[in-house]
Amino acid sequence: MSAYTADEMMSIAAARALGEGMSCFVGIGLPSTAANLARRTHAPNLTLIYESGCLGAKPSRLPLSIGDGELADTADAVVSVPEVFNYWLQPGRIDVGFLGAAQLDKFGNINTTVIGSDYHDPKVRLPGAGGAPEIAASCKEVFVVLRQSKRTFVDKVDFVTSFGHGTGRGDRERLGLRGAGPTLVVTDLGLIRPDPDTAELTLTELHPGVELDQVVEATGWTLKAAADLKTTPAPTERELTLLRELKKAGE
Amino acid sequence: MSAYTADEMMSIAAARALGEGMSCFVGIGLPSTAANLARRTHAPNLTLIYESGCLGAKPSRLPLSIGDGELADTADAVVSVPEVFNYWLQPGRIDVGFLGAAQLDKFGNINTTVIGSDYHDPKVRLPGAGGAPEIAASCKEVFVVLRQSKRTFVDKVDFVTSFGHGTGRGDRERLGLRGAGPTLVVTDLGLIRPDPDTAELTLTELHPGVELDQVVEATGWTLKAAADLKTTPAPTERELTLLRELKKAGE
Amino acid sequence: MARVLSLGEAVAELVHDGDTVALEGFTHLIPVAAGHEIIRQGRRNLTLVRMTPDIVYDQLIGAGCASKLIFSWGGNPGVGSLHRFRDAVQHAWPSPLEIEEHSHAGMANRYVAGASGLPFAVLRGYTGTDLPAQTDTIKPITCPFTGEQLTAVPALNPDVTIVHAQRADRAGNVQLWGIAGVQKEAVLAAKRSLVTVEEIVDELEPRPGALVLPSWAVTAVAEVPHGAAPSYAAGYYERDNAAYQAWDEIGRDREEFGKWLNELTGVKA
Amino acid sequence: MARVLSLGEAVAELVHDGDTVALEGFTHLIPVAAGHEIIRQGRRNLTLVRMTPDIVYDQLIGAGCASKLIFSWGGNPGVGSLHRFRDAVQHAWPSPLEIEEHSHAGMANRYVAGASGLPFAVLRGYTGTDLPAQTDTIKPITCPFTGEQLTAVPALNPDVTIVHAQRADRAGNVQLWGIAGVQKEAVLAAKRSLVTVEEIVDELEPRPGALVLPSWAVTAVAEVPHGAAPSYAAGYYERDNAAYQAWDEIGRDREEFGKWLNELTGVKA
Repeated sequence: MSAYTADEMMSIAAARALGEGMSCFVGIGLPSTAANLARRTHAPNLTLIYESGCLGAKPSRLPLSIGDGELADTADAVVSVPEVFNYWLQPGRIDVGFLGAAQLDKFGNINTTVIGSDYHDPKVRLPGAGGAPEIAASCKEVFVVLRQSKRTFVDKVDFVTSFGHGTGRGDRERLGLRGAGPTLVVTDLGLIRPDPDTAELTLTELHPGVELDQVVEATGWTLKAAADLKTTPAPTERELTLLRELKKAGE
Repeated sequence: MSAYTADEMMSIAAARALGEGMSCFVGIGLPSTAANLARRTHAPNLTLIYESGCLGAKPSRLPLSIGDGELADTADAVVSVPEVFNYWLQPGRIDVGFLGAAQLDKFGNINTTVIGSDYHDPKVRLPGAGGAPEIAASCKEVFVVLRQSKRTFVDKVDFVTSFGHGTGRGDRERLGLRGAGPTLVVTDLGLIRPDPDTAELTLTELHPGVELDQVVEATGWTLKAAADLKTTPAPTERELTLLRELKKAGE
Repeated sequence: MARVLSLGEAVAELVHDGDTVALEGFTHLIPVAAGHEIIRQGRRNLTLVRMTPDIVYDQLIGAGCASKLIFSWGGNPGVGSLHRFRDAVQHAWPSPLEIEEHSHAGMANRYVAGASGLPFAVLRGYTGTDLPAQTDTIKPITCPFTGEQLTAVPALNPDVTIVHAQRADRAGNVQLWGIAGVQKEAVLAAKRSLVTVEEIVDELEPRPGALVLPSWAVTAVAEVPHGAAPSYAAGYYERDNAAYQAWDEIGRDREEFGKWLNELTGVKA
Repeated sequence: MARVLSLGEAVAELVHDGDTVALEGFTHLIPVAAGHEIIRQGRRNLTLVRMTPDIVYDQLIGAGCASKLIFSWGGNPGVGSLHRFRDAVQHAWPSPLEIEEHSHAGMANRYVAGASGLPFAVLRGYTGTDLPAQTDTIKPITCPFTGEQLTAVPALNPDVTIVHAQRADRAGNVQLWGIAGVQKEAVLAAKRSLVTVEEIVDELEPRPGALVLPSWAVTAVAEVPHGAAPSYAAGYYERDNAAYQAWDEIGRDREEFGKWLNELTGVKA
């Protein structure tokens, strides 16, 4: 088997999570890489929806932004931005919302707004919400993909840009949110899922060669591991080849 | 001068009321005839908007319905029905709403719903509102065109499908309606306008050869005439020729 | 993904007695053949929804398929009245017809709310008219920012929406051009949907003014050439104005209508 | 009807100090040349509005044109942060920048309300997030039919909206294709509007996926070839990704930015 990087393992694990025939609202960056890899491997009929209004985009190279011409040229339909949010996202038609994050907390809440405790005097001003709050609210479930570190995996996000599981299981139902929220977090170290009872993010799979201690160390809360902690299958040759072709074509 | 019918005089008088460069939300039937005649005579740049979503339609023949293919084929843009009502009519972008009616009352209120006092057991069930209530509410002003008779010009409509001036001047402002409401009624006998003070519909012009008594007789309330009652100029040869060509092409 | 079915299969599977059914179309692309199939299959107690019920709704009502009509303009465009509709409202023949009456702006926004997964829509509508007094589906609503009073209408979410379009590909993606009315919203607002099309093609060639409904937003597609006649399908055939005029004679008379109905359903008189 | 003006004339006439100005574009068709003209003409105290402020907004902010930003995602797409925006928010340089922050769904619906002549829009949005606590432009609203609680946002009605499109005809009708973002809504929501176009042509040939903004809905049209660069105009030129990357270096440093600004405005250093 070829050598591969932790980032490659992350993209491949994220791609594998997307089922054939599903529809996926795709954020740019890591989510877009994973979704496009899934279309090239096990899920050729995965429907990609971009917030620029491209429904069923089939890009031949990785888009640099959510509004690349390639997305419009290959889409089944291009609709306005109000339409993609109101007619397509909001009613809960889309199976998976695939998001990145700057900070993610123990209950899957996402911050992409500010680092620091004072919104008006932030340590770092981040880009903001974009489509994420409503993607996180309205898709049937949400996958998050980001590199794991104490800086990004925090006990409590500085700002809730997109609601995950709030303070624990039951919060989404109490707020009337229809989607299941984050059901999977894919990192460069493993797979993390909300505990069925508490919704606390819990390590369920380690990527090959990664130690449990290493993941706990890269997490800003005391990360629990599932009793039956598994190991992610290593990337196949085919997955690696297709991922590398995809990334090369996107450069 | 050629002989002409009262209906022809009505269509021509209605067409003349539409100013060059205006935009007009056109109901089917008499309003559509008048608007299309205006485009062929003094107002080539009159913008016609049909509720089927055709913006800037330039039909070469009279459409039979508001959704004729000819309207779409010649339009500057064809938009959805929600868009034509929400983005184009509702904000008050359109200068004139041009409506027909089954009943019209002393204050320009329109009925196209039921004849008879009991909505649930009507004497005659009419087609209903269509686009008229919001056309009457949102256009900068409203013209009504219909043949005059005691049956159609009533003291009080059996059902207010589209609001004119309610019970008199000031009612529109009290309800927060933005457009000026009906400012002109064109009939086969003359032109009728709301009194500046009371908003009661008042005869301001007789068509050539029509006597005042005749109009009063054809009205279900005691129709007042303006102090300076005028006579409509008779149709010109050009107007008649163009109207007849238009109607012939529409058959 | 949309399944490709025959019209008979699709109506049998998707339209049930008691359903709320919208057959939408705005002069253009009216799903007439599907309406006739509903009559043939003898559905009952339908709540029919359409902005502009025209002769196919007159036929459904006359055939006794409907117990309620939600609408904003019921007429024979360019001709006059719908006599079966009138007969049902004025004389409860062949059975009583409850009505829920709106304006076009209200109906369009009810579909928009339905398509958007919202329980209601807001518009400037109905002010000063007698319509709100006749229904509990028109209510005032206050802007939380300006205090201004506007009008709210509840979402329409039909059990099934049926529309007609020009084309679909074999995967069930639907392409429609020309006057599109409120068809997209009606399909997206519905729990199930059927699109009848003039033809099923290998590939949907892009064309000006065309919209595409992706296969995954549609339940079933049925190839029904001429399925919108006597209305029209831009690029395929013109409106048969004579048929609309002829309907006036048939619809006006219960006996004439009975003969028409027997012919449609294959019953010998 | 839209008047055909030069870019300089149009900006001078339509954009005033203190105005609320939306230069919309969604990766595609960003009206960059118009933004640069606003900088050259030295406008001040603008409230800038855009869903996705990118490098041209970074430049306007760095040049001191803006006192407030209404937005939902501010970044350099595919590259990283907007350093002039960050510098204004974190260090009030060159002047303080007030922010009014929303999500994309919220901003899109605010434009829709503005285009529709409504004071507010309703959506399922912001629930559970920290965004409502930071603004008085997000409020709860209750469905008058179901009692369900949803979210209201106020309409956006810019004093002037500027967008870029591929073509206009000599009468000022505008044709735009490819990703259309929220541009139609932004134009219709505004009191005045300017559309810069790649070219003015004799006739707008219909094409797949194109929308037309009628001349009577637009205040002015200006022919500005390459007016969206370094973003792209489908059918005319590609996105200059290198320019977006190069901006990261320039925007990161106040001095580098100053040099860039002097070059744009023709000031000798």
